[in-house]
Amino acid sequence: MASVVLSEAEKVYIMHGVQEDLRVDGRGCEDYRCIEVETDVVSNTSGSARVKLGHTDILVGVKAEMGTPKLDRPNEGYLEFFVDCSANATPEFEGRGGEELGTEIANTLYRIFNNESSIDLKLLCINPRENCWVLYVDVLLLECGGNLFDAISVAVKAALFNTRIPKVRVLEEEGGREIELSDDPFDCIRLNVDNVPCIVTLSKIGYRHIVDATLQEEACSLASLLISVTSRGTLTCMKKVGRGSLDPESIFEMMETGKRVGKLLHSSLQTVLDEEEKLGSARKKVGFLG
Amino acid sequence: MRGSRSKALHDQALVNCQYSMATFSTGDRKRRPHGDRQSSEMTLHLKQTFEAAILTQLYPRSQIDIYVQILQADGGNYCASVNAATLAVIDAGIPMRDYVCACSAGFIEETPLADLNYVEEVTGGPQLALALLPKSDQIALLEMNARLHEDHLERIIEAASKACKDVYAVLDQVVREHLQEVTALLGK
Amino acid sequence: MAAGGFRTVEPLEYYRRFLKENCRPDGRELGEFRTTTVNVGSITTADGSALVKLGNMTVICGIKAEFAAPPVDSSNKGYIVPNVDLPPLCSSRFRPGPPGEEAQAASQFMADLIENSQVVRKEDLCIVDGKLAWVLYCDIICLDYDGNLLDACVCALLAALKNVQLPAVRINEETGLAEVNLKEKTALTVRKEPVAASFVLFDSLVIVDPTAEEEDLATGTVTIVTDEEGKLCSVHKPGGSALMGAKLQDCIGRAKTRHKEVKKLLDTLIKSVEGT
Amino acid sequence: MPLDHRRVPGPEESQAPLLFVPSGAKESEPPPAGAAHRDPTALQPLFEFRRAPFSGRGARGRPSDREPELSLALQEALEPAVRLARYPRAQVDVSALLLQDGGSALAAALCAAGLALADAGIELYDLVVACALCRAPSEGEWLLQPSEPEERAAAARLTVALLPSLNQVSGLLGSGEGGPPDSWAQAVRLGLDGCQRLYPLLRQSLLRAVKRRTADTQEPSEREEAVEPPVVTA
Repeated sequence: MASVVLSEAEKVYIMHGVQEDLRVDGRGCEDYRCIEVETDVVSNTSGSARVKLGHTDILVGVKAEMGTPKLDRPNEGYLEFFVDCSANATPEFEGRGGEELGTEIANTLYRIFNNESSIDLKLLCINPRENCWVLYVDVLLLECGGNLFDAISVAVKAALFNTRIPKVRVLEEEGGREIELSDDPFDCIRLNVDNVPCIVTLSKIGYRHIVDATLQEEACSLASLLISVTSRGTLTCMKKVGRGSLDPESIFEMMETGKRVGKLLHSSLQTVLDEEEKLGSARKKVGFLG
Repeated sequence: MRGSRSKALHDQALVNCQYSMATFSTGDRKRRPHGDRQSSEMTLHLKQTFEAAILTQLYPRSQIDIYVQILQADGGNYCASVNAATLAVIDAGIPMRDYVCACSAGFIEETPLADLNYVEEVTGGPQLALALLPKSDQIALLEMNARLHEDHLERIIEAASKACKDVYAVLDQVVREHLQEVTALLGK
Repeated sequence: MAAGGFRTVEPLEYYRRFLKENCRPDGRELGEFRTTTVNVGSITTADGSALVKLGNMTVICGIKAEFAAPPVDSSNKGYIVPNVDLPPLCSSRFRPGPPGEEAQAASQFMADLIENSQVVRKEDLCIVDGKLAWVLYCDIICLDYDGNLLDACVCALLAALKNVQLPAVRINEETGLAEVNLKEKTALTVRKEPVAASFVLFDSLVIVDPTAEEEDLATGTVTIVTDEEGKLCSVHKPGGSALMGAKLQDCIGRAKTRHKEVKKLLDTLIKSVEGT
Repeated sequence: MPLDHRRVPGPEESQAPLLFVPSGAKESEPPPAGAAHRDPTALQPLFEFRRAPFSGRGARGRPSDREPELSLALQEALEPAVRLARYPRAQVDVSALLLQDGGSALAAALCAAGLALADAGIELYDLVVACALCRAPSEGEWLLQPSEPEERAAAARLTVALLPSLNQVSGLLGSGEGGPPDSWAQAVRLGLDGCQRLYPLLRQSLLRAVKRRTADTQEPSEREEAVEPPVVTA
């Protein structure tokens, strides 16, 4: 992770603040920083979204391409995750520097999506065993401001919500199967993202745990619990991250807070996405010049 | 100065570039953001362009990192990168001989066209990328890769440099406005 | 202990003292192999497996059989793909990451050996000419490195090949796809039995089955592979100090007797496996 | 994947025969546990957990499969236990090799790595004990130490690593449809008490190893080779 070096005194200062449920930027232990979400920011993608969470800046592009289904799952499409840590975030990520963090995040994304309920993969199948839709979800990390996993999962959910896959008809002909793309560009299928989970990272500082830690807070937390929560409150992944260890009681507390905060995050995200959807083409595109 | 000390130059700054394209930036998905031949070539061009423009001798034994990240590509990638990098270097307060403005130009049906988009680039035909120091009218980098009759070249360069000067006007105006805003803020 | 100190300070001199009495630090003579232990079929997720311990040198070979289209130029042949892997686990001299020089050299040696010795004929691996053939992925992993890698690898590969059980395959007419019957398994026909014997050159002496220390001290190595008819499958001498022709003949003689020892070991082993 | 020049190349594409077994004719096979080994010490803390290509039941594991995730899980669970501060200029190099996946591979690797660290004489705050759980599909029960077929059919999987005497969870990795937090909490409790039950077993094996080693150093007799069936010694 892009990390910042703190002196002992600063760490103690942050720790005491957290004990009194008051953080350096005035937030409580369970409050998120302001999240800005905007979809359809990149043109030649099937769906895209940009999320700014404090200083963390994430851009996700989803491209739907035709592929052949995996052998062990012949009648399902699949998702491919790729995380690219741009050198703009920190010089550390130049060349192959960002690869290690990139694979770690990509593996976590694979882990939170490897269950039946999050995305209906059968919808992506065109004809079994031969061709299906492959969704390449590419995450671009533009700036690191702490709490990358939450921002990335929100951006992925927004991008999947924004994804439009062109409708395809399979024509049975004597020569074999022809795949005919519908000519109306707006005639496309949308993905149902209700069960797509979002990651909530709870970092343990002193005896309490906080949500949405900034870089400084991450530097003085030895262990954090990463859980992915769906809008219905079920957990699809749980992972302890960091060099320290956690006592069992605090893990159970963290799971409860994570669920509460996660459901709140989902509802507010869904309202924002629906609002933006209602504006349709009239909305003023902010993009990167905002 | 990061990384190995050996690269450090005793009398001038080392310009270190990285050009990478987002995997979703082009029509069909790129497998690797950087590290392929095209990106390394672009990185080299950027490095050469800015070594010509930045007053590197003012910062011996130091390193200037210029990272270009393409989010959406629609032709003229190199030129857009140069213009963006110029603004970034100015914003960073690094002294430069002159702005570096870049523009691409093509030659279709006997008429020179400035600033080709992706469709025009893909149709083939001669293409020229020009990086210009507008005030002193010096050419920082010129790259032309096609068969072209010699006297057409003059007209295409003319079109490209005129376009560069227009870009220069826009960049200059933006920089001045930004400066006024910032000084106004600081002034209060 | 004084000997310990002497051994680390002057390994060469320490070693020469032993050679004078015609024996070695671990009590073996110059022509004696370390105790060889072979354990077959220990990995049930592989189609054939064998673990070989040559003194402390431990090597495990696992074989996985898969389907593939036969090569275009020889449509009635399958594939055998040997790969030797030296992980940092077996000795701190190997670094993690892609295979190093020694691992690649050993893999290439095994590939050439399979080709020259025809231990398994590729035609036996063909299921349907031009359409479907077996690929035998032979992955040899060294678990504990203590010199003489090639002998252990060849023995492990041979034992594993003898242990391979391939499921019966039938081509379903309508779908044209293969159908596998896991209940009915047939053994692989192993035509030849190559056994390797490695020697190291030390001043003017030729020593058999070197440990890692002896390998580091030696100035050259020779590996001779013979099959059951006593024919030579391969003679491998990668540079190092020169070797007299006569000495090479002794090595070949010793390799043949080594072959008998290992053959007896493998036969009793296969009988005991079939017995259970 | 760039062309791999360092390994002997096989055909570009090959499929495991198991994919072509007509459905319904599935077989079950006994699941002996995986294995991992001691670690040489080197410079920079390096945790590596690799699967042997023949360890999996189905297709042969390509070397570039999702290896880093397993190594990272190993590192996350072991780092809290090792007193790295005691060895400022040294490197602890823990590498585990999975020979056969009989289910609960990560848990087995963590236990083995914990024992290996102790056996290597590296100072630990506590021994690491790990336990795997998986949940039967459609809201089923949580099963402790699942075998490979159970793990494959499971809807959710969880691995818990515990420092038993400090009662601290040093590693936690779970995914799949585990349901609401309290079902995961119940799974974690089940896993923790499984670890507590496993702990005395690991201690005994350590004691036995130390006794054996002290026995060796007193009278350095030739240690006879442990012979298991069907093995013949020449």
